[in-house]
Amino acid sequence: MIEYREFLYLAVTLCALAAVMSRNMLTAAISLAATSIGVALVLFDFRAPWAAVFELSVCAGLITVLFISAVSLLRKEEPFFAEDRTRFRLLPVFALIVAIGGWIAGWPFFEALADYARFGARGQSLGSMLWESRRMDLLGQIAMLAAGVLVINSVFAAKKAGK
Amino acid sequence: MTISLLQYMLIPLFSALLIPFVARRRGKLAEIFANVTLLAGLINIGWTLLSPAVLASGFSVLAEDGFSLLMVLTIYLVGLCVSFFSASYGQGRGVNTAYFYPLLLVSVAAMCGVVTSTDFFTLYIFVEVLAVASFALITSDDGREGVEGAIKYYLLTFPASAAIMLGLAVMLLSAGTFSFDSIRIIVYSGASAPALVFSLSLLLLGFLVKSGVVPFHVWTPDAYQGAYAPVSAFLAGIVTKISGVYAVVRIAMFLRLFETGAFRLSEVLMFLGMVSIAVGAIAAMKQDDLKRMLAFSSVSQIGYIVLAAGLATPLAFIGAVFHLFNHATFKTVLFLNSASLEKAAGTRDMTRLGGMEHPMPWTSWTSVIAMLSTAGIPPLSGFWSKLIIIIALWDAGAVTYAVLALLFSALTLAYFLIMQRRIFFGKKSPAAETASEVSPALLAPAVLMSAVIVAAGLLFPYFFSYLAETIASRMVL
Amino acid sequence: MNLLSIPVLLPLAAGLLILAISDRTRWLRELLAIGVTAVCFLAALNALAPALLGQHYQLTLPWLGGGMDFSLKADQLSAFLLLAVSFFSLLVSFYAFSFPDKGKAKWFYFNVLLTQSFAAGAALADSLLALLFFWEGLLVFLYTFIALSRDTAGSRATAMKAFLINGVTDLCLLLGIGLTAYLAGTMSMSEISAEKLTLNGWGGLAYVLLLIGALSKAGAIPFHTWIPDAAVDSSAPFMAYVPAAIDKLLGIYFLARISIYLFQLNGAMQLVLMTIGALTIIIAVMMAFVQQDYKRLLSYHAVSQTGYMILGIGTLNPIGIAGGLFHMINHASYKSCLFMTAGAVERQAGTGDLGKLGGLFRAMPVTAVCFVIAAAAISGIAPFNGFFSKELIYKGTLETGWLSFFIAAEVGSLLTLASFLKLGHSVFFDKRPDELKDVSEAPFSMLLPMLVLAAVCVVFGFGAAIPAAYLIGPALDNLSLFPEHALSGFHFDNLYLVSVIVILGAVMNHVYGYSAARGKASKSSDHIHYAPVLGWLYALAEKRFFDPYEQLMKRVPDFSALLYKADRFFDWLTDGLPVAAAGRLNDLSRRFHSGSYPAYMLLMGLAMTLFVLFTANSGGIK
Amino acid sequence: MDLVTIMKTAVFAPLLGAFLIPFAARISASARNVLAVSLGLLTFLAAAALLPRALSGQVAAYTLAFPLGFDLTLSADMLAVFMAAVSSFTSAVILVYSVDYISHYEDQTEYYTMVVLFLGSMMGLVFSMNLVWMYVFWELTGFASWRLVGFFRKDTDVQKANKTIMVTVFGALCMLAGILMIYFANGTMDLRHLRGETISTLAAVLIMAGILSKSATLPFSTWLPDAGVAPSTVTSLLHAAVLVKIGVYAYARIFGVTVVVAEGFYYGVLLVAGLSALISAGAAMIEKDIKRIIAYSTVSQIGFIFLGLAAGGRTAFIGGLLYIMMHSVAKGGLFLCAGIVEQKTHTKDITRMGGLFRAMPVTAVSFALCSLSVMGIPPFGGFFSKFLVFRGAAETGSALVLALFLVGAVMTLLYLIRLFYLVFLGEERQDAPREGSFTMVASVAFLALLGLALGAFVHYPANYVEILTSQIGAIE
Repeated sequence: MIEYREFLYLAVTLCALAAVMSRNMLTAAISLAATSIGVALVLFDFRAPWAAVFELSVCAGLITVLFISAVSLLRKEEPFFAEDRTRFRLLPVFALIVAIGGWIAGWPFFEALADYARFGARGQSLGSMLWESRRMDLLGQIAMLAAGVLVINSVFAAKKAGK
Repeated sequence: MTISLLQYMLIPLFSALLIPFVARRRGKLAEIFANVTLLAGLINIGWTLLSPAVLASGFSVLAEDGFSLLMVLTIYLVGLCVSFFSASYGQGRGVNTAYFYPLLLVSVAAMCGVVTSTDFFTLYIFVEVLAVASFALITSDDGREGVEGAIKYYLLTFPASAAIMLGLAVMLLSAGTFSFDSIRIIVYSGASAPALVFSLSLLLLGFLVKSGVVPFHVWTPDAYQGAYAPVSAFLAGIVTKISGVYAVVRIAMFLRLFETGAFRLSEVLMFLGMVSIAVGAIAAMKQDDLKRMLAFSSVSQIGYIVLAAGLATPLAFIGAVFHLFNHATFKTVLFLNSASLEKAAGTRDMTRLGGMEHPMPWTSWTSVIAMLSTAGIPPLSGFWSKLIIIIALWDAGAVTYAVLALLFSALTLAYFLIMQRRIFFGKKSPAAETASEVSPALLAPAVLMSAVIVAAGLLFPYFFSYLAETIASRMVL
Repeated sequence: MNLLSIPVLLPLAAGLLILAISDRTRWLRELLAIGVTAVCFLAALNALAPALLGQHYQLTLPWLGGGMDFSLKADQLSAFLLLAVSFFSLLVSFYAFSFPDKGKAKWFYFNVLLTQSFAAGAALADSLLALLFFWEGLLVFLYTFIALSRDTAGSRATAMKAFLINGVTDLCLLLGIGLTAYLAGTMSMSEISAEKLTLNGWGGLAYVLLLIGALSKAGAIPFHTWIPDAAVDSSAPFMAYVPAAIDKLLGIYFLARISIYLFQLNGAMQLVLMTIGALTIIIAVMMAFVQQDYKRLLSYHAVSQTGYMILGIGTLNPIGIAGGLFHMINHASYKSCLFMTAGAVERQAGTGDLGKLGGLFRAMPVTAVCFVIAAAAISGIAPFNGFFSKELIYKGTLETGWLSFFIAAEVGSLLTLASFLKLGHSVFFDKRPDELKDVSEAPFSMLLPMLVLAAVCVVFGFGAAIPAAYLIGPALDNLSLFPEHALSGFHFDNLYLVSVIVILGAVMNHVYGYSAARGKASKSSDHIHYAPVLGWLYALAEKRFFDPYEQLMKRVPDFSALLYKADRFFDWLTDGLPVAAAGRLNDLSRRFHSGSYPAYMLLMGLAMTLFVLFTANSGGIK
Repeated sequence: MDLVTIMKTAVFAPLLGAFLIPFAARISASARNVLAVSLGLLTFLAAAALLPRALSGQVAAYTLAFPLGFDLTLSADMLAVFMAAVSSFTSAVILVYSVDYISHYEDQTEYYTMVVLFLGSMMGLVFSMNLVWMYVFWELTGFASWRLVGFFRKDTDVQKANKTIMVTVFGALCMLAGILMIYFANGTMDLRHLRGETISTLAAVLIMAGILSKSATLPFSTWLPDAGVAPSTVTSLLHAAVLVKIGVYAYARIFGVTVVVAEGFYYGVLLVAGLSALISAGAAMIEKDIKRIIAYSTVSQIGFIFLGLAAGGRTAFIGGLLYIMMHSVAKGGLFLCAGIVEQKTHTKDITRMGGLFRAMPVTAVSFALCSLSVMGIPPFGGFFSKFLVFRGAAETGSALVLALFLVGAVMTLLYLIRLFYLVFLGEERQDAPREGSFTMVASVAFLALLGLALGAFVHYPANYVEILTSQIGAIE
């Protein structure tokens, strides 16, 4: 299981980096959503199903959709302008330094976390958790997705029509 | 969520997802699809509420929550009006019907979700879905204004989401649950933790922002003004009511918060309600843009609802819910008429209008009915709801508020009279010379709604017994 | 059909009928009017006869309810008055038969008949409300009478003046009757007289208000000013009928009613009444003395003579009151007669200006004789009727102990005679101007009423006992008037001597004035007219400086403007102020709704912070 | 027909029939006119049919249950029937007159609808025994008059119309507050249950604010002259003869025969009414617009009606009620005369008129007769009401009140004479206009003679009103 968890950490980090560094706002937003999903999984792993659910609902679903729609609006509104992104290129380096430092200093902490994870794994699965107690939220998520898709389509369609 | 009400949410959602596939190239089909869906829903809910068996029993056989039922009815009513209106209105305005109608349906579904949810988190989710959908709806036409309105709407209501999330977090920390029932039990047990009350106050704050209560109202005029015309009716008539006011009333109603601990919260709520009434009415007085004026009027009317919700007595809730319903009806009429006007005269700038009554008698008279109802002129519906609110205030000892609320009706009437004079009556403007009445399809929703206003006024006893039976009598634990 | 309904309803019906009669018929209207007034006169006689025996005709009909019935009652006083009213109506109808300058015959007779109807009603009314009804109803016909007698702006203005003066005082009367009825608890005068009201508090006010109504009708100062104007702007029959006869009759009748029957007066009120009487006598006669117009001169005398009646009744002793009432009927007879002579002269000579008249005795002997008799009567020369009534008044005045009023009355007499010397001299004697060469006597229809009235002056003089016994005495039967030698006919006493002195004085004055005016009789009053201080006062009076009506009418616009300002203030309060306030508030709110994001965000953030802080502090997190 | 059916006909026939008029207008203009006039006549007949029944002591009552004690209770007692008969009669006359008068204007359909609606609301108002329903009908009449004042649609007209409704609505809201105070203090809004109850002075003052605003009395008086300026004579007539009587009726109904208030309140009402009578009379003296003058005159006369109703005695109360009737007829006649004059001279400015007597004698005489009735000169009906009012005022024992009204009455004489003089006498200032059309002249002559007939046969209304006061039990 350790591989799976470490892979997860890595994926989350990468997605976060991508979100920050992406030149394309849409990609950035989608990366952010992916990050959120990853974090939700991590939280669930650490026996915090509530937090996971909310992370999933709010961050992965809602905020992403909001961002995407905002982005599409902005793009409809004005041409994307070039900006100085040099400082963003330094980010991976910065992240690497933090990761190494954390790995050295926080190993015991991660050990403890792993214990929690093992403990939590005996609890509900993410799916059953969602289904058992937050069934309505799922509907909400579906609606949210539908809205998101429609928004993007609607706004993009308008944009195309505008051109 | 009450399972029996789930259909009202699922069917439009399903329909919304279907339309882009089946009606991608045929805009007319999308319209028909949407209208049929909403009409079917409306008939269904209408039958549920008004079948002879139900009427005969004095509404006591209704198992569902009366507030939710009534709100679902309102949602469908306004939704149908707006969608029917848009069908004739949207031509030549670059509206992509294949997405417009689905978004409308999603909004309807989301609103149904809001009013049927039994837990704060779900409620919040649906509120956000609604926000997203309406955010896109605002920009439906190809004007630049819409985009601006949407951004304002988005930016200025964002703090609300933040407050609500914070509130939810604190609630989860302190109570460990989001469920209305559980929270209510906790509050009623008398052991309400200050943290729980605080979380509720944060939630309230968020919803107050969403409902556009003074001083959190600044986004409403700009958003309503900028939105695509039929959408502003939708927005003002129902969306902000459901996403903000409904939740405020719901919190006040289900939690009976103010009787137990946070009476100061109740005072704040009443105070803000009163301030809204005043500021909205005063600000509406001299606006030149019709929609902007109506937006301020909305702020003012919401004040009444919030005032009543803050009072939180059974009678006050009856008044608040009734006024919520009434407000949805008359504000829809007024906004739809503003759209008709814009279509017919090419402007909604009141300085350039005048004498529009001659070319547009139907629009004029439906506006008169709606405005009189808003101003609380009997025997229209608005009069009864305001009267109940005022009586409730008086009964509870808040005589100052009652009298102020009463007198501000005069101000409401004042600005509407000014509006009516500048647009419909008064000297014939050049715009009035060329304009002609809009098509019957555009008039139908306004006429229908006006009929509802009159009917609700005349059939007030039924309304009252419905609300008393399903809300007031079931409120007591 | 009750007898009492005849004098009220018959003229009313006839008056309306006259309006319907075609203009093409000749004499029909006139004959109808004369016939109707004659019938009424007979009815009045019929009403008087049983009254003298103590049996009163009564007519009571349900009216407003609540004790407010319509009731007529011919008691002695009312029957007496009814007789007088009918008598003068008959005479005037006859007189006007061939009088040309009376306006359209249709309207003239309409007015005469309706005035008669209402005056008869007022005379007979027992209920105060009925009295007021008829009394105030006369206003309308007063207006139409004057306004329709000549088609000039002047007559309309005078009509308005008469209407307003009487209208206002009638309102006072209305209020007074309201108060009286409230205080007495009944409207019936016979019931009130059974238990008289006193002048304490509200009673005093009520009496004063009633008094105003009565005095105004009688034409006492200061309510008299329309009469001289009407003399110029209206016809002689009107003057002979309304101001000279009907108005005096009703006014003094009502004054007697309230002062004797309805209220228990006190010394202060006595003094007030006598002062008003004396002032009226002096001021009006002073004005009369200097007039240059036949009818205008007479009209001032009509006012002046009212003073005697008020003075008489004001004495509050039986002699004085009897004198007042006697003078009332006498005055009506000789003043009507005088106005009729004025009308005759005007008709025949074409003018009433004293400066243009003269020497008409030869041309109009009958008229002149009537004039002389009536003038002697008004001047109080024995043995004509005026002498006896004035004598009673003098006696009554002396009995009160106020010598000054007696002197004032005598001075009035002196000036009255002096002015009639001037009038008679300049009209009938003096030189006849060339323009008046062809003047002939007036027609029979005009002479007859004059002769009748002159005869009345004589009969009531030599036979003063007749009216005293059958009219005045019974009318005052509750005052225990008899035996009283003053009422028993001609006799000598000290008062007779005084009157001789007065006559001498007047003659001397006239002789002096005539010589001072160098043989111009019409200017024989100039020595007083242009005397140092008097000249200035007369000039002011001619400019209507002392006319309360004119003075008040000048103030009305200012007063109204003041009220209008108040009205505008309330308009501002209900219209301007709210609009301005709303505008101000709206400007304020606009400043907040500027559309600027940072400002909005700031506001919202601030508000949210405050909200959180407030709710957190109270019932929130501790 | 039984009593309740007749009463319901009187109320609901015009109230619901008004909304049929637009549909009738779709058929033809004459169908609409016929419908409107027959509704007016039907209402009058129904009200008149109630008169003898009410006189014989029958009281119809009908209740439609509403929650919270808002029951719609209609009851035809003598006072209600009296008022209904008077106002429906005037309205019927207006409707008949309108057919000719209004025929060349736009928006006739709206006009008829509103007049009939007004009539229906008025009927509802007089018959309803529940304060809240009185308020409801009250506002409905306000709405109808708003449309009627703004009939000509010019900016100024509409502004005046807005002023009209704003002032009356503001007053009505105050009244509603007062009604609520009664509701909470006494637990009912049903006037039959409130009989003899004492209400607080504040509640009375609040209700009074509504009454004063509706009946155009100080300090809310100026909307009436303003409203009289803009529209046709007919709406002016409707206002002067019917609308302002609503307030007076409400006073009679609430304070006259139902509740008891502290002494000082009545005195205050008398003072306000007296000032109103005086100040408006002064304004009528200054104004130059013929309709404004008559409107101010109305304001002033309303003061006298209040004097009668508030003086506190039975006589005065009878006088006040009679005053309502007499004033309706006389003031109606005056307004119609003004309408003819305005139509024929094309101006409302009296300084530009003069000498019209020669040109329009019938109008002039009718005007004079109606003026005399307003002045209260016998033998016109106005005399009796004025006398009774003053007779009752004597009982108030306040010299100030008496003086105010006396001066007010004097001013009434002055301004009416001035008006008559300037318009019909005086020098002729323009080409002789012609007399008005036959129907117009006939209707003014009819009203003028009616004023006379009311004076001659005053026994009948007086008798009715007297029985009314003893049956309903007016305050002694």
